[in-house]
Amino acid sequence: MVKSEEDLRRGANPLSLRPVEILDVRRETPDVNTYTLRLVDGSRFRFRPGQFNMVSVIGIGESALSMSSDPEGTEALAEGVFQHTIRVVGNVTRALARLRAGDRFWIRGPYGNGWPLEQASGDLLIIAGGIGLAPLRPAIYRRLAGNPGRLEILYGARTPGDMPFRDEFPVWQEGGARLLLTADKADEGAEWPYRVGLVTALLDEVEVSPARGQVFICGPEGMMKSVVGALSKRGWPPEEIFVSLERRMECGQKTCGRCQIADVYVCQDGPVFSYAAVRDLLGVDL
Amino acid sequence: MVLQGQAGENAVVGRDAFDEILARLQERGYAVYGTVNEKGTGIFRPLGGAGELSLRCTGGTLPPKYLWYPPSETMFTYDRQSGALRSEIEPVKQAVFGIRPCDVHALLALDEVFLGGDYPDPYYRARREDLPLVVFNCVESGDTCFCSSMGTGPGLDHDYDLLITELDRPGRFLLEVGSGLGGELVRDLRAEVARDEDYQVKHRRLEDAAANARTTLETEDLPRLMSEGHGHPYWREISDKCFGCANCTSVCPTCYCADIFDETDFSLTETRRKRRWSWCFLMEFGAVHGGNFRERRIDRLRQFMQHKLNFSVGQYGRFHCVGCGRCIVWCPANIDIAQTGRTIRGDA
Amino acid sequence: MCPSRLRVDYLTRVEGEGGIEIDLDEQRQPLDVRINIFEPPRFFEGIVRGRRCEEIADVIARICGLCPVTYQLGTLMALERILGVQASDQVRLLRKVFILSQYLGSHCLHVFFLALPDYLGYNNIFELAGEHRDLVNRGLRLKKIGNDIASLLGAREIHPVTAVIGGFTKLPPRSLLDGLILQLRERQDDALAALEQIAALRRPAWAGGRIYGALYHPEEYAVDEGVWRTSNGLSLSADEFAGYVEEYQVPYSNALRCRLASGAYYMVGPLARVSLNFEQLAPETLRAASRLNLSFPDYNPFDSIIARLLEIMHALEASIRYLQAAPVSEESPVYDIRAGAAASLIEAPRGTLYHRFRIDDRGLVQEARIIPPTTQNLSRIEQDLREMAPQISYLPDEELARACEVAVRNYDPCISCATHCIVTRRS
Amino acid sequence: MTDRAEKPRLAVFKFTSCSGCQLPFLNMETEILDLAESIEVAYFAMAGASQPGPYDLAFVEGGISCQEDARRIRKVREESRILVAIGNCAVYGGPQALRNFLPLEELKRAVYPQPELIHCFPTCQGIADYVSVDGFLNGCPVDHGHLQDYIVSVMLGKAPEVSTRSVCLECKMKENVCLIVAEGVACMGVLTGSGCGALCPSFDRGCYGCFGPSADPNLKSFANLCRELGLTEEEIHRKFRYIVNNAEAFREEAERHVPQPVES
Ligand SMILES: Cc1cc2nc3c(=O)[nH]c(=O)nc-3n(C[C@H](O)[C@H](O)[C@H](O)COP(=O)(O)OP(=O)(O)OC[C@H]3O[C@@H](n4cnc5c(N)ncnc54)[C@H](O)[C@@H]3O)c2cc1C
Ligand code: SF4
Ligand code: SF4
Ligand code: SF4
Repeated sequence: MVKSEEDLRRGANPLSLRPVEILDVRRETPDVNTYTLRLVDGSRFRFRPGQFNMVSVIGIGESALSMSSDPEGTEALAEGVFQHTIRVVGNVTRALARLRAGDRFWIRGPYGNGWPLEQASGDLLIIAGGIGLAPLRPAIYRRLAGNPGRLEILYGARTPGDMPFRDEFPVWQEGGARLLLTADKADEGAEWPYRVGLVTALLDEVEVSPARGQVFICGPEGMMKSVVGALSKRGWPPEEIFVSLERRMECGQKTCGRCQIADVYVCQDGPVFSYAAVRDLLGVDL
Repeated sequence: MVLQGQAGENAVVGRDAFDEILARLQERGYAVYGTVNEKGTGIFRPLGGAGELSLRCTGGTLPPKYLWYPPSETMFTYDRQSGALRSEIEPVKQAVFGIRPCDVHALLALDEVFLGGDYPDPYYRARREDLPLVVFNCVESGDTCFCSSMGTGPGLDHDYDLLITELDRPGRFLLEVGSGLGGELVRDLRAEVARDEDYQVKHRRLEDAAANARTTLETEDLPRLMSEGHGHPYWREISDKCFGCANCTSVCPTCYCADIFDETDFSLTETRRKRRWSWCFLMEFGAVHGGNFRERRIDRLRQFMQHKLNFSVGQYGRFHCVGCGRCIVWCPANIDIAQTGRTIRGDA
Repeated sequence: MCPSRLRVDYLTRVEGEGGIEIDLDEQRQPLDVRINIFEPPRFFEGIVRGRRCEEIADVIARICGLCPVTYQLGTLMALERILGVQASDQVRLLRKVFILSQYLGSHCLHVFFLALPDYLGYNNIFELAGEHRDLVNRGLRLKKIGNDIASLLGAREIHPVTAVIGGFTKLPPRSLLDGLILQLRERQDDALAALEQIAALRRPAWAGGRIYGALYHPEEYAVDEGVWRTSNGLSLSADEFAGYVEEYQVPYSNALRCRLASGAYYMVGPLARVSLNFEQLAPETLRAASRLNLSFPDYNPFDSIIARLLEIMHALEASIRYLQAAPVSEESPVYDIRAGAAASLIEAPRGTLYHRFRIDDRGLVQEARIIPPTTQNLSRIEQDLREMAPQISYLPDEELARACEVAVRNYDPCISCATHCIVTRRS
Repeated sequence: MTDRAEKPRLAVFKFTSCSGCQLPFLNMETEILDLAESIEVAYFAMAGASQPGPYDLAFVEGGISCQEDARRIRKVREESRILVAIGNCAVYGGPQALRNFLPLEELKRAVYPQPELIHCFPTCQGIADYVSVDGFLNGCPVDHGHLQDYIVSVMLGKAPEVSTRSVCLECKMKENVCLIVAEGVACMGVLTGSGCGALCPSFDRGCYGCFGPSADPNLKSFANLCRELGLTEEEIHRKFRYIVNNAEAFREEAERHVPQPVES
């Protein structure tokens, strides 16, 4: 019973869960794991880059988690198989961290709008902080697969050891992406050929110009605010800056009210917003 | 005359007709709720007979919302041994006898929230789909009612199965049939033909009720003025009084926010995923990893009122305040949303 | 053998924390027996001073989580006497039911959780429940109805909130009381069966002379009205009580204790009550007792468990009668504050509970005195151990300790209740 | 969790208290026996269990009011992986903490014929004043539903959540008519954390705050309300200095109003 995305969206019970099986758990960093997953019913899980699932460990609870894999699959990832990359911060993520290959958990989704890749026909600047790289990875793969425009990735994490997907960085670079990395601090003695400091410091090295590009940003809200501020100063128009916001979510379908910021709902109107749309909101009572 | 039982029909009936309508609803398997006078206020209770109904609107404590959106409900159960999920959504047959226009508008607002988006909510739908409404128009305004300001009352002209307006003489009611089901409920009922005068009385009474409203709020341009008034000193003034108890939101007929959580029994055999009412007024509502989006009471209070008088218009194109006045009645600190609206816009 | 000190550090299965010490000489003859209570003082009589009289019942209830109702009602009854408030008949009846609910809860807890494991040879209820689930379930059902009554009348079973001067903040509707009567009837079989089963168990036969004290009322099995009588002929009103009962401290200092003015120790509680007022137990309870050849007065403290079971049966029966007789119509007592002093006596599950207050003309408490049953029993418990010890001191330490614990448990001592406790500095 | 040795070990300890917060365990009636199947009740003096530590989950009833309490709570802390304070006494010091505001020697003399034999601290405090505490369950007594939720959460491996709702919301869900609004009673439900199910207001009595202050109590506004309702400063003082008197918020608010005269 393969359903189209539309069917799923309009389906009988959008709140009902589907079991997924863990094919593999990969430890990315001390507190981040990537789960390779398959729907137990065998159907293909379709989604767009930047969308998320509500992930359940029943008895513990539910959390909003973005898909981190290329929706079209890659050489390494068979069709129908998808990934979540998850940082352990609380109940659900801790319970997930206890699971192993062969175990199951439950999802509903996909939810949210996703990155406006179709719009980003020119150059693309991707700026990520911490676990914020996970929701951007599907977009990176889609860009690498098709668009001829320039792709620059600015990525910062607490330490080099806190960066997921490190072994894929060369693959991205080979594919044509320009990768600028920075760590808040690097351990002494450790080999770290890149920058030390905040991700905003890398902005001076950016080659993509505001004239013919877009920016996708995902990271802690404080980081996003300062990045957006710096970009604006550099002449990026707010319409071309896209941020993925994080709010607490209970339902994912605009009814629990948790993710409201003024008159937008992060779960459906977002999580990706143009800065133009949320500029006023980010200032006010976040 | 004898009613044919068709939408669009009108007649004048006596209170005895209520008994018949109630009985027919009950025969059709509906649990019928109406306001019963208890402890000096009207509380929605299952009705035995129409005699229990109180005709005076007093707002009551909880709005009838709990019938289509219960304070707590099980979404599914999970058998922890077998790993089986069970979610049985049973259609619910309930009816409201004597719902007021403001509450009908609140229901329509919730319809948009739960059914209007990309993901219609099946739990809500199961209660909403078959929900006969016998509406009482308000011929008197309560002290805190401002439905006429919000455009949600005191009269209703859509979305009813039956509409009842009390006429001048006690015990005479203008009955208007709004749907096929409404028609069935009154078919063959003996009634007086409604004359022009009766309509005049109805309109005059509704106009009087609106004109006599003791609470008002000008809504012209209100969302913009509320946005501009985000930093108005009045917020500080009322949040100094506010207890943060959330009474206001808990009685609001349009509040829809919820928690979703898992509840496991003591023997760890079964987990129930539940949804229960929650409100932006609660401290726990804005809590996230490493902080709270609305730690200050002033932010929580402002979110509540801004949502009703401003944000909801951006979200749904209508005010999620229907002017029922319940939050004003039940606020132990005497905080008044209409007064706040007036103050922020500079009318007070 | 050398002289030794046997110590049960923490008495288990009593409410509160206390211990026993027995000093033995070379011949294992007991030299001294002490009950230590290391529950620190809580100064309730001190902390209610200066408070409005209306406020103190809820504070005093917190002396004991096991029988808070008797503390609340004892307090209120003393205050009502000061203020000249006469509780209505319905309030008087419902209060008796309220008190009896404490017997059900507290006695069931004692019989099934605390004592029965001793009689059937288990360490605790969890082990007991494994093999005697039926009996335990009976007990749990009986306990539950006690809690249900307390919740119905008092909103919750522990520290209920409805009892006030003159009556209740709100009375339950008649329909709920009728429902309660039906439930009480359903439990009567459980009570009878438990009594039969447990009466058939072997209990140590041991009887010494002892004085019993309890409230007595000519027309009913007294719980809150009547005079306080002893088996040696005293008959005292509440106001006279403190004149004949002396509170004292002992040099090795553990808790305040009581003795009669004559210097004699005495026992209060279910065995004392049933022994003194046997004939006034409810009819079916009496019939069951005679069918099982249970006769009273009974001077074997190990029969306390039987007295408790009889009181459980009685509580069900008597509550049904009181509930049937109680009309329920809302009332709101009015009274004026005036200065004065008065005492009250009430039969708590563990025995007689005494309250006395003096208030001033603003209604502020000037003086409070509370004598809980466990305080009254403490010396008598020690005396039991002293009398028993020579006969059982040959037992190996562990068994001796266990036997002593069982003997202490006869009294179901509630150490939290012993408000007048003094910390011993344990070596 | 089939092997007995793997069952989490539960302990219940009593300190200075009335025992009322241990009773909810025993009042769980049949559930307590189910509990014993999935958990080892290792220490619970009142129920006859007295195994030595370590314990996985320890519930502590009672405040700390003497040297012996202080010594014992440190030992309990060392032996327990998760330590939870249950009830007013363990969380705040309890009703007996009323003595914290009175001169100890006077109290001793008021109650004991030989006051010199009494040895205790001048105050009774919540256990967190002495040891680190992993969870707090309010109430006087604690609510058995809260206890159950806590135990279930620990067994499932999730951090237990304690709601920060007010008593008002429980009233609303019961459709009680608000005592402040309708009857002018200075009900403390607006300041008090939920958990009791709005017992007092359901029985026509103003809440007296036995579940302690809610997440963000507006004490000043409540004091103003009391004044509007005609309470004197002394009465307001006593409202905050009552069953839950030693919670910081209530303690400090009491101090803002004239203390009661202590006559002797
Ligand atoms: C659209 C979206 C996509 C996300 N994608 C990812 C992802 O790909 N990988 C990833 O690791 N994380 C992601 N997150 C964050 C993730 O949802 C939270 O970290 C997670 O919900 C915490 O769940 P928990 O049960 O482990 O923590 P909890 O035990 O629920 O919470 C621990 C703390 O976190 C708070 N919290 C709960 N939910 C959130 C939330 N959504 N945001 C912030 N704090 C929260 C709680 O209030 C509490 O203080 C995403 C969030 C959103 C909204
Ligand atoms: S905000 Fe207040 S007046 Fe408006 S609908 Fe809600 S409860 Fe009624
Ligand atoms: S955000 Fe607040 S005001 Fe709006 S629906 Fe939710 S709880 Fe009600
Ligand atoms: S209403 Fe208040 S005082 Fe009464 S039980 Fe609840 S929390 Fe305690």
